[in-house]
Amino acid sequence: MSDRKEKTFWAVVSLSLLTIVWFFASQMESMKTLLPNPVDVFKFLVAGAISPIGQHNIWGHILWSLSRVFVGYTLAAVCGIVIGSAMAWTKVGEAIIKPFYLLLRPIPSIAWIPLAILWFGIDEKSKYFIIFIGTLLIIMTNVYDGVRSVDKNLLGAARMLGAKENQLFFKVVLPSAVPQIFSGLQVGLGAAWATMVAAEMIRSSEGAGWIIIMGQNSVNMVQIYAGIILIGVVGLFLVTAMRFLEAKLCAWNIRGK
Amino acid sequence: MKRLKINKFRVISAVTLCVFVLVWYLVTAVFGLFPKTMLPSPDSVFFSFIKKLTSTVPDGGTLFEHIFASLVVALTGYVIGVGVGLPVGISMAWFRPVDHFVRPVFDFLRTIPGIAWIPIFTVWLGIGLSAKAAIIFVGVFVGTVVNVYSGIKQTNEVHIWVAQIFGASKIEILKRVAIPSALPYIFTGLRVSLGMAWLGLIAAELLAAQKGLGYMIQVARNFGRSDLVIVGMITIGIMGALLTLALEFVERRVVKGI
Amino acid sequence: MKIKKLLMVVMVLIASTAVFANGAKESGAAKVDADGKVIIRVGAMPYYLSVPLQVIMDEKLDNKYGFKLEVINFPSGGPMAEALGAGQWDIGPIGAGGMIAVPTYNAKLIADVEATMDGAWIVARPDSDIVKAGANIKALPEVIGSAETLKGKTILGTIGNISHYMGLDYINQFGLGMKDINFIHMETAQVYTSFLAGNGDVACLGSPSAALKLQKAGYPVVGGLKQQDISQQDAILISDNFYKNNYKDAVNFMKAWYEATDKLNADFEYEVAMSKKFYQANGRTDFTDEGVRQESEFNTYVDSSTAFDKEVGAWMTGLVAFMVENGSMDKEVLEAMKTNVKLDVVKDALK
Amino acid sequence: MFLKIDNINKTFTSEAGNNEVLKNVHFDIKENEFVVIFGPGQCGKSTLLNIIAGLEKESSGNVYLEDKKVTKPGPDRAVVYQNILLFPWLTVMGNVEFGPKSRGIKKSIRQKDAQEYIDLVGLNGFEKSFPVKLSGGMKQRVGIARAYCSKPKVMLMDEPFGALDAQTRYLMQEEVVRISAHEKRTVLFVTNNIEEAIYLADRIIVMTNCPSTIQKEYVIDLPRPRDYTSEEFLRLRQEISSIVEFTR
Repeated sequence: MSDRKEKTFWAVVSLSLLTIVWFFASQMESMKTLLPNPVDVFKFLVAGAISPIGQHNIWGHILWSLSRVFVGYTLAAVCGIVIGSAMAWTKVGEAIIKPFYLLLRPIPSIAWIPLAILWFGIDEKSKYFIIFIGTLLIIMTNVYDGVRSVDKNLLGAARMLGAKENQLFFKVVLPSAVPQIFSGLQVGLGAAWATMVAAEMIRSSEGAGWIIIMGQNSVNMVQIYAGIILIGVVGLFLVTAMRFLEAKLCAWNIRGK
Repeated sequence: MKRLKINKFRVISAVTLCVFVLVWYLVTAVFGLFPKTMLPSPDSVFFSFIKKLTSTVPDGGTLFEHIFASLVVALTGYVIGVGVGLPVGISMAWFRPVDHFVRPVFDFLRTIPGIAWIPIFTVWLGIGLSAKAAIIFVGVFVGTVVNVYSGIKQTNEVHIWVAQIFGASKIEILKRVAIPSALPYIFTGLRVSLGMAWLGLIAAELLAAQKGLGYMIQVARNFGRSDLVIVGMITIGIMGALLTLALEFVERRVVKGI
Repeated sequence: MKIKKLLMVVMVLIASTAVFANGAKESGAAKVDADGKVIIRVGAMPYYLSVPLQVIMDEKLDNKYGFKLEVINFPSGGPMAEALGAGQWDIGPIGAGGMIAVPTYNAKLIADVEATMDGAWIVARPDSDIVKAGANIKALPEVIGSAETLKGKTILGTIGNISHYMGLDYINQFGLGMKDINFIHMETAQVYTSFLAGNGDVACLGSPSAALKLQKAGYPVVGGLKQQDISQQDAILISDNFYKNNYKDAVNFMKAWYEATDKLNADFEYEVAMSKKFYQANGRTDFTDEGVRQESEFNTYVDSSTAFDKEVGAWMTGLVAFMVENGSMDKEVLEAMKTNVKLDVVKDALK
Repeated sequence: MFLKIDNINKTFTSEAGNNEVLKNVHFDIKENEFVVIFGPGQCGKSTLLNIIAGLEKESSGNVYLEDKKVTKPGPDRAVVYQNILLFPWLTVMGNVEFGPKSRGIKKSIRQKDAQEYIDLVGLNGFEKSFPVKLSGGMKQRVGIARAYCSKPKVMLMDEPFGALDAQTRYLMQEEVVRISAHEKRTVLFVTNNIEEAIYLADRIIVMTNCPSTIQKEYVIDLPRPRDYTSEEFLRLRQEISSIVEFTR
């Protein structure tokens, strides 16, 4: 417990130090246009928590963004694990999936926006697709590495104990790949949240990404910085929640925190 | 027997690709399930790819000019990102006070995507190469620090104790024990960050552009040229894969011993 | 082993067709709502050109003319045109983004939205030599700058929309071309932020609200659609599918549209109130009272009386011709412009 | 004959050249006999065991178990490894019941069985804990319990106590004697520790260095439990170690 207390303590110290530095920097004449005053930004956030920005207050925006991330992310996690293991475990699966994987991997999710609009229209479906495609490839990579790096001796031990070939995957390979899969889910979640801003560039009238884009449309630097802080805080929350979940589920893992 | 086996799987991959293109062709050109603008047929994509090698319609640049411009932006951001990321990652992992102060800020900034920085970097760095490279820098910096940090943290305690027994100072241990043993992780970091550099390309070119693959896709989109959009995406995919292969080639040459 | 391989290939086949099929365009006639009224999906943007939709909603003109109005909002012309290509909306007012919808997606241009339109301007920096060069073109007194002061300068704009057309027409007035200047492409909002942050010498702004703000911030207007006598006229587009299957409903819509524009042109205060209400409802937080009043002063709608005063679609055709000449679009596109301008819907609506 | 090792040869071929490991190894084992394969260093003993377990392919020769040729791993030959190889994500109970579970034995029966072997190896009360929480000795006990629980005909133990400290090693040797008295099973025990060999074995097969072949066999009929310091034990120890050429 003390480790987590210590971590939050240092987090508070360093983030408040950063805000103080930011405050003095924003007072300097030269930085006037570059940096809004942090007090205004936090005031904007507090105001946004009560009265709506556009149609929702910031909680509404966050919920909207989380709903998009949730759908896109869960789809990507399920498909990522299935396709990733098929690619890693069966030679034929690898031969079929790997060429597409190598080609799609380097393509940033924003590049999919034009096609997403044409295929899935302009509402939530295209946003789900953008987040899905961005996260799928990241999770697939970790699942592939996890399944590939299973300890061959463990397979030998399982065979020796009478496990048949078709049982091996679910009884040995998948469980031993769980830590790697989890780190993939963690990185994937961070990426899904970051991709959500790209998705909200298609057309949105709500969401954390929308706040920034609206801020930019009206060159309201305070709103832009508020949007960024919002995304950073919620993103941090998601990643830590995931790490907490991993500590719970992977208790058996030597790498446990 | 081994040689035959590899070819067999190569064949399957080739067959799958052909089947995919065939399905794509059937669905678009033959059955006409989709209007040309929604999903162009593979042959129209291929012809506009060939045409784009020389013509500058509609964005004022040939495909090679766009590839070159994108490489310049991506690699500048990559070099700076790694150059800053390595020392920060190492010091974060090795010196406790640095970890205490830098890590929380790092974790906070980590989930903020490149695009969100566009308005801020425009104001700070203008609309030239430095601003675009800064967008790439964000992704690369995160990728490098994460991998280098875990690399240094993985250093085996026993090696550290042995060095301490020989009276090595904390800095010497870092130089002669921690960093060498973290080399594989550092290289993973370099590879991951190269991917991140390329992934940040479109966001960087959203800030401002006259040439570049991201720019080409944006303009193609404005003119309803979905065939050019697909050409742009495939080029990004191929270039990204080539970049990673090139780095793996370099890595194999350099990391002989480990 | 053989079956496994076959299975894998079949799986890929199904997966890829499923992905493509999922997005298949919704073709066929428009949907009908509970009490038998046709739902017309109208594309809109939170700007002057779409304010009549607010009137239709408030005055319940859609019920009056036997259809149900569903407004689908877009941030700018580009995504709106794409969405038409993807069959996401049926009819609606659109700006320069429409130039690709008509030739590429075979959409029909049936009417113009504004009689006169201003607000798309080009601004420069107050202390720059461009402004000092003053007006040099007799026919266009409000166009400021000169060939020498503009040569080699950096111009910010969005290639593929109104700002690109306006910007290049502006330098053409001084005999300069794309090669003589440094045209940097970025999205509209980014043009605005970059210029304010001190980048670039000249900014071409397609969106009226951004242009107004820059003018108020002290940046002199050196050109614009009205100033360069290429005054913009947004147009009402109708998707090929809706035109074929729901012609009657399109006529009803235009009846409601003209009743709304008649009311807006008749009462200035009403127009200002309706504009503000429409912008607020669609999430715009950047407009001011004074800005909206100025906007209503500059612009007037084409209403039932002035429907055929000017050649319908003339401005859009001019824009496409410019793009063809500038090498951004292929020649056949001009052909499509001629055949896709249809006046029958408006004729039936105003009978 | 229960287990027949018929003229086994094994050569590992790699880019660095061929490395002959086993040369015409030939011996028979009677049912429920505790045989120790003893030899210096790390050469061939584990490979022989893996061949019998079916995890390695022999270059030539055959292995017959109850006159049936052995080709691939199976539950009739259980292996206890030096590095134990427990399934880290399964609890102690999960590991021990892994064999029967893969063979589809009903939950109630296999868990009763597993509990019996867990008690036999003295790990009662640790059923729910994960391997990462257990000590070396305890993990090895789970390895043994897991092997027994899959009801093998032959127990193959590949230097199981090689990684344990001296005290735990003596303790585990006594445990093995106690368990094999209770659970009559044919055991093939590989070790390079001379005292362990004499303490445990009904019969010791001494193997030469690389490429290893059978050097000599000793039948040990000392009464159990054997005493390391007894004069007969020390004589045997002296004799066997004299014939074995330890690589300098």
